[in-house]
Amino acid sequence: MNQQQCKVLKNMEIARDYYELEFTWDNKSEPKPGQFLTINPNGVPLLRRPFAFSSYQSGKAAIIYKKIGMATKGFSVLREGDTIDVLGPLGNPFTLPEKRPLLIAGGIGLGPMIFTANYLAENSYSPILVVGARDKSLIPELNLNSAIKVNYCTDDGSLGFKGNVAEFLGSQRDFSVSDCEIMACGPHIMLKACHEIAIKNNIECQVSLEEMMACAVGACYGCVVETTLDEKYKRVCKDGPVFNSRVIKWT
Amino acid sequence: MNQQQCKVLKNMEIARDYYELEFTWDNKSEPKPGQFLTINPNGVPLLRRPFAFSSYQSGKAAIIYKKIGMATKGFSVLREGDTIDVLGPLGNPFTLPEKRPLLIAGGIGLGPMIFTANYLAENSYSPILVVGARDKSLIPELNLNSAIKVNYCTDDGSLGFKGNVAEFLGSQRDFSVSDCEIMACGPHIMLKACHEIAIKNNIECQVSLEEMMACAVGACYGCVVETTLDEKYKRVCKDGPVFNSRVIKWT
Amino acid sequence: MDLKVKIRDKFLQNPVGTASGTYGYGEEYGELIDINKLGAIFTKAVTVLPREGNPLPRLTETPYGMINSIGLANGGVDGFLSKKVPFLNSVKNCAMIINVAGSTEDEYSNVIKMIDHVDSVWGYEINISCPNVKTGGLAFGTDPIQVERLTSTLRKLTNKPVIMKLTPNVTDITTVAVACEAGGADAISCINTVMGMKIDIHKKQPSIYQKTGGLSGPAIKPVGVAAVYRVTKKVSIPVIGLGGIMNADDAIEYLLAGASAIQVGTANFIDPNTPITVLEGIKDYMINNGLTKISDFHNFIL
Amino acid sequence: MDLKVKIRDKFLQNPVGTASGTYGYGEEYGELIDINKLGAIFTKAVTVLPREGNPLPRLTETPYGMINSIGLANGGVDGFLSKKVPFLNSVKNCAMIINVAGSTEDEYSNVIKMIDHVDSVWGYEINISCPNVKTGGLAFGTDPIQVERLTSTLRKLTNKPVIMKLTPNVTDITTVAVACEAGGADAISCINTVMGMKIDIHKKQPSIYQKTGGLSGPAIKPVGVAAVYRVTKKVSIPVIGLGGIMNADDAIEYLLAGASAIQVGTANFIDPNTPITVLEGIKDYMINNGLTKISDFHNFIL
Ligand SMILES: Cc1cc2nc3c(=O)[nH]c(=O)nc-3n(C[C@H](O)[C@H](O)[C@H](O)COP(=O)(O)OP(=O)(O)OC[C@H]3O[C@@H](n4cnc5c(N)ncnc54)[C@H](O)[C@@H]3O)c2cc1C
Ligand SMILES: Cc1cc2nc3c(=O)[nH]c(=O)nc-3n(C[C@H](O)[C@H](O)[C@H](O)COP(=O)(O)OP(=O)(O)OC[C@H]3O[C@@H](n4cnc5c(N)ncnc54)[C@H](O)[C@@H]3O)c2cc1C
Ligand SMILES: Cc1cc2nc3c(=O)[nH]c(=O)nc-3n(C[C@H](O)[C@H](O)[C@H](O)COP(=O)(O)O)c2cc1C
Ligand SMILES: Cc1cc2nc3c(=O)[nH]c(=O)nc-3n(C[C@H](O)[C@H](O)[C@H](O)COP(=O)(O)O)c2cc1C
Ligand code: FES
Ligand code: FES
Repeated sequence: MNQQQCKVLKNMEIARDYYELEFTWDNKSEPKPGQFLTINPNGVPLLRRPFAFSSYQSGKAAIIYKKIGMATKGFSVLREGDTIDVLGPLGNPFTLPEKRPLLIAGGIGLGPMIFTANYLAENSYSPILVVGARDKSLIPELNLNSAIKVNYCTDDGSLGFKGNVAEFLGSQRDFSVSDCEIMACGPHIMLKACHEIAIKNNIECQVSLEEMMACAVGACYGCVVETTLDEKYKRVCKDGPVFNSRVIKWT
Repeated sequence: MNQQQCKVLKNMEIARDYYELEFTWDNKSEPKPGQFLTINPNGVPLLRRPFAFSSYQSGKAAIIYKKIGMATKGFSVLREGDTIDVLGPLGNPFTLPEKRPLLIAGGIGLGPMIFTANYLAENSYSPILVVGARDKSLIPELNLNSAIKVNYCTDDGSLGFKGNVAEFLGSQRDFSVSDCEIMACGPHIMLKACHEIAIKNNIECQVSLEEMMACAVGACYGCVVETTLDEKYKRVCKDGPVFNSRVIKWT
Repeated sequence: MDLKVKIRDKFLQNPVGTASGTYGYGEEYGELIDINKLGAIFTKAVTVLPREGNPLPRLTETPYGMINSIGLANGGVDGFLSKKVPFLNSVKNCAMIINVAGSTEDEYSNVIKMIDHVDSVWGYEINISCPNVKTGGLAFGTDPIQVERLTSTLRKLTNKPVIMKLTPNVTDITTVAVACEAGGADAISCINTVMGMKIDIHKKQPSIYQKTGGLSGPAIKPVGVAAVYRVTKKVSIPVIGLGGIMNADDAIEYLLAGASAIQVGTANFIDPNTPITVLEGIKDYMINNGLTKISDFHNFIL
Repeated sequence: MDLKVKIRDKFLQNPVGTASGTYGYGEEYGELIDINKLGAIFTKAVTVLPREGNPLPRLTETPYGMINSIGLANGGVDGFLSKKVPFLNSVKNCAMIINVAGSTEDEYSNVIKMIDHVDSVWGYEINISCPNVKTGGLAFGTDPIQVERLTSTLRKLTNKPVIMKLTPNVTDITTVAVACEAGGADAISCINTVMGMKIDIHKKQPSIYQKTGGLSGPAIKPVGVAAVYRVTKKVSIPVIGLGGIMNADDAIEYLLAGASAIQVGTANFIDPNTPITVLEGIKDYMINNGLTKISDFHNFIL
């Protein structure tokens, strides 16, 4: 973890309201799939904003972010050469799976799952990546390792399977969920569905959570999530953001 | 007075840290020399910022502003086609003089005095304009009616008379102060000197004042100045910004 | 959709007002927006005798806020009657609610006695919370016992609505609110400014002459929302929420917190059209969320 | 230039500290800045027994501020002794000041009794102002009589500095400060968070589980500066100013207002380097303005 002033290399709208932001990285520490960073919005609004890494190569890294509120609106007008104040890498990465990785990405969970999928493919896994979205316009063209098997699900059927990722996993497929290990990032309701599928199939499931954060380094205990452990609350920023889904108290 | 969304036509640095901002004007009301407007800095910072008109022609108007703090830094990056939220014209203009107008401009008082000088020249007066600044780099090239007689004063003598405007008026000149009527805008200390010269020469003196403003329309009584009248405090925004210097309690 | 707000036996046509001291009587802003569309104008404070106000500087800016110490500059009751009433008479639909200030109970009483005959005076907002005028150290509005007594005294002087305006600069604002209700107040305005100070580090002096003053603007919105939420749990008279309302979303926060009406203050300085956009935004929200009357806002947060 | 700040019989090496609850014990931030350069770390609150803290959500953002209701999540005295003391022992130069919280006098006393033997504990900051823990309705720190008694009880338990941390949510903060001094406090920290609330208008529910919470950040700076100014006029023990300090200029405002030291809180979240830039900025200002010691800041505003 360190704080650096990164130069923007690229900032491009890759799907409706989804941007890929690429920037210089000093290599003092190497981000791993599932880890995240925070960017200082320079006063508008006040608090730093967390985003998961979507790629890393020596000297540069990237995130995929959705334009949603004040901070991301501000980021969307960044141009090549602008400077951003970045703190990272933060949190714990995904744990390497024992079985075939079944990666589930929903909405803004896309960035970290792309990173994870590529990383696993480069490390001789054969990941399955399931990408869910409301419709086709929200899914960018993905820059993926060819060893990754990609499936799309859209609510309106405009791309791939018609229905959400849970419905997709419940349908006829050319792989068996019970041979896999789930790694997921996306909306809470999707993660909960992933957890339930994992329980039903008796497989492992890692989920990457989101909570409102203040410090993002583990100091303030603001970003906690309720667990099934003795320690009732765990910090998403420091103890997560990746958790074994069985540790989370799902509501 | 009305509120309008004006398009920026030009925003140019015309001297060190001095910018001229030209924008569309809907002509619903015609700004007069000495009147001002406020611009909404859109949250950074909070309060609208007041500036005097430096020119007006049908369909467009301008101000000259100095980059000094948050709001003016924000304005300095405005580009052609951007929109600004403008409220104006506000306050009372200069009163037409009975005698030869002797206009004194210091620092950010330049804009309104250029407007006044041009206006008077177009209306058959023979104004004298004295422009004071620390050094030459702070004085832009002026777009002035040829009927205006211009004198420059700089503290370091890099342009025109070496010394401040009060010293200039006290020196040998080719006009007599006592035949004139002073109209001045600039730093408080300069305005006070103008007032004292007016008293000594027994001539009229109008000064355009500055005070921190909130509403700028006369509603909040935040921008008052102390007077020698029964009404102890007068509002700079509504009762001014132009005052007969004899009405002001100089401190 | 019914936007009306009942206070005592009268109705505001809608819940959007402008806050005392930020809008004069509406004359200046009348050039910019149609004030007859507003629910109410809470006027500048009126005191028995004219007040010239505090020495300058009176204003300064802070992060997302401002500090003022105007010191209740106003023309007194005489000035009000001769210079303001003609304008008041010209306003239709929009309720003209006179903000009353004083430093003794008698001063408050006398203002009401002297202006109550004016028909265009819709009601009174009693400023017991001005941080810039003090008697015996603390502001009037911090002591529930005094507040209850003042409220019941004023209540007896008029048949028009009496609205008590509370200061947030107290240990427990709900005790003061309860005192207002006990004294017979028809409504409560909540909140006045928060005590604040700024220092000019270049001049090494306070930025305003009075050193401390009243903080207003978006910075204090969370303080106002908390106060309205807590007060509405303790009293059953309507509460008028204010403090940092810059747009419709902010106003809706106050309504959801329990307010029956709101006031726009500092935001008028930044965009004089704010009261109108707030009103439109409230209507849109009601339509989109199936709310048909203002009290529907109060069904969500218990 | 002498940056030292004397509290009781000890010295902070410089006036810049980090605020309780925003910096842990400094472990996390130690990766980012050299905490040995700091004057002090005011630690997370320690309570006798472990506390899991409040249900979530615990945080929300407001205009130029944030609201928290962490609820003093901490490992209790045992957790402190076993897990934190080793780290404390590793810190040089920077004073480790333990923030102590409780809901009864005994709870406060017990924390001090149980950890006072630890040499690396420089002193105590007594949190009598946590808006998230209440006894009998109101926060502890609002009643001068209780505060004086608590102060003198704690004062007798240790030879280390005892610093009382005040809440701004009171009618007159100076009365509480005077009570602290009378009780034998060595210094006063001023201010804790301001009570605030935010409502999510899409969900129509409060943004944090506890509904109201503690507002911090730039929005409250004017409240903190006013409190420090007023308190320093009434007590002669050192006052540590905090609330919304984002940069050196803000810190200098507090020093000019009368503070002898300052704490950086919320700003750590936005830029972890803030305490260092604040310290450097204070030094620059002292050089540029010919100040040679911290008390020189107090010569300008009377
Ligand atoms: C560990 C972690 C990793 C993350 N990774 C990513 C990532 O890789 N990519 C990414 O895009 N995001 C990611 N996020 C989320 C991201 O941090 C937020 O989207 C971002 O902070 C939003 O900032 P903002 O100021 O633009 O929006 P804000 O102004 O903070 O608004 C966003 C919030 O307001 C709500 N909101 C706003 N408007 C409305 C409305 N009209 N109706 C209903 N709700 C509304 C949204 O639901 C959301 O909760 C991550 C978060 C965490 C904690
Ligand atoms: C009626 C009227 C007419 C005006 N007309 C013009 C005009 O035509 N052109 C023009 O340029 N301005 C004009 N002004 C002034 C203009 O309004 C201000 O310059 C502007 O509001 C500054 O806004 P800001 O946010 O950029 O600066 P702010 O952040 O508000 O800072 C400006 C203030 O802070 C002080 N300050 C900031 N940094 C320092 C420092 N390092 N040391 C000492 N002091 C410091 C300045 O002295 C100044 O008072 C006018 C003002 C009024 C009231
Ligand atoms: C310049 C100014 C003058 C004010 N004068 C008065 C006043 O005379 N009487 C009063 O009750 N409140 C007065 N207030 C307080 C406001 O009415 C309001 O309570 C406060 O500003 C909070 O609302 P806001 O944040 O929307 O401005 C004044 C506020 C400002 C900014
Ligand atoms: C997340 C968070 C947790 C806090 N926890 C504590 C605490 O445990 N004890 C305490 O005395 N103050 C606590 N505070 C208050 C701060 O120490 C400080 O008084 C307040 O935030 C104002 O300073 P700031 O605006 O610089 O943050 C906390 C503040 C925040 C933001
Ligand atoms: S955000 Fe501070 S502990 Fe996670
Ligand atoms: S700024 Fe409000 S009266 Fe002048």
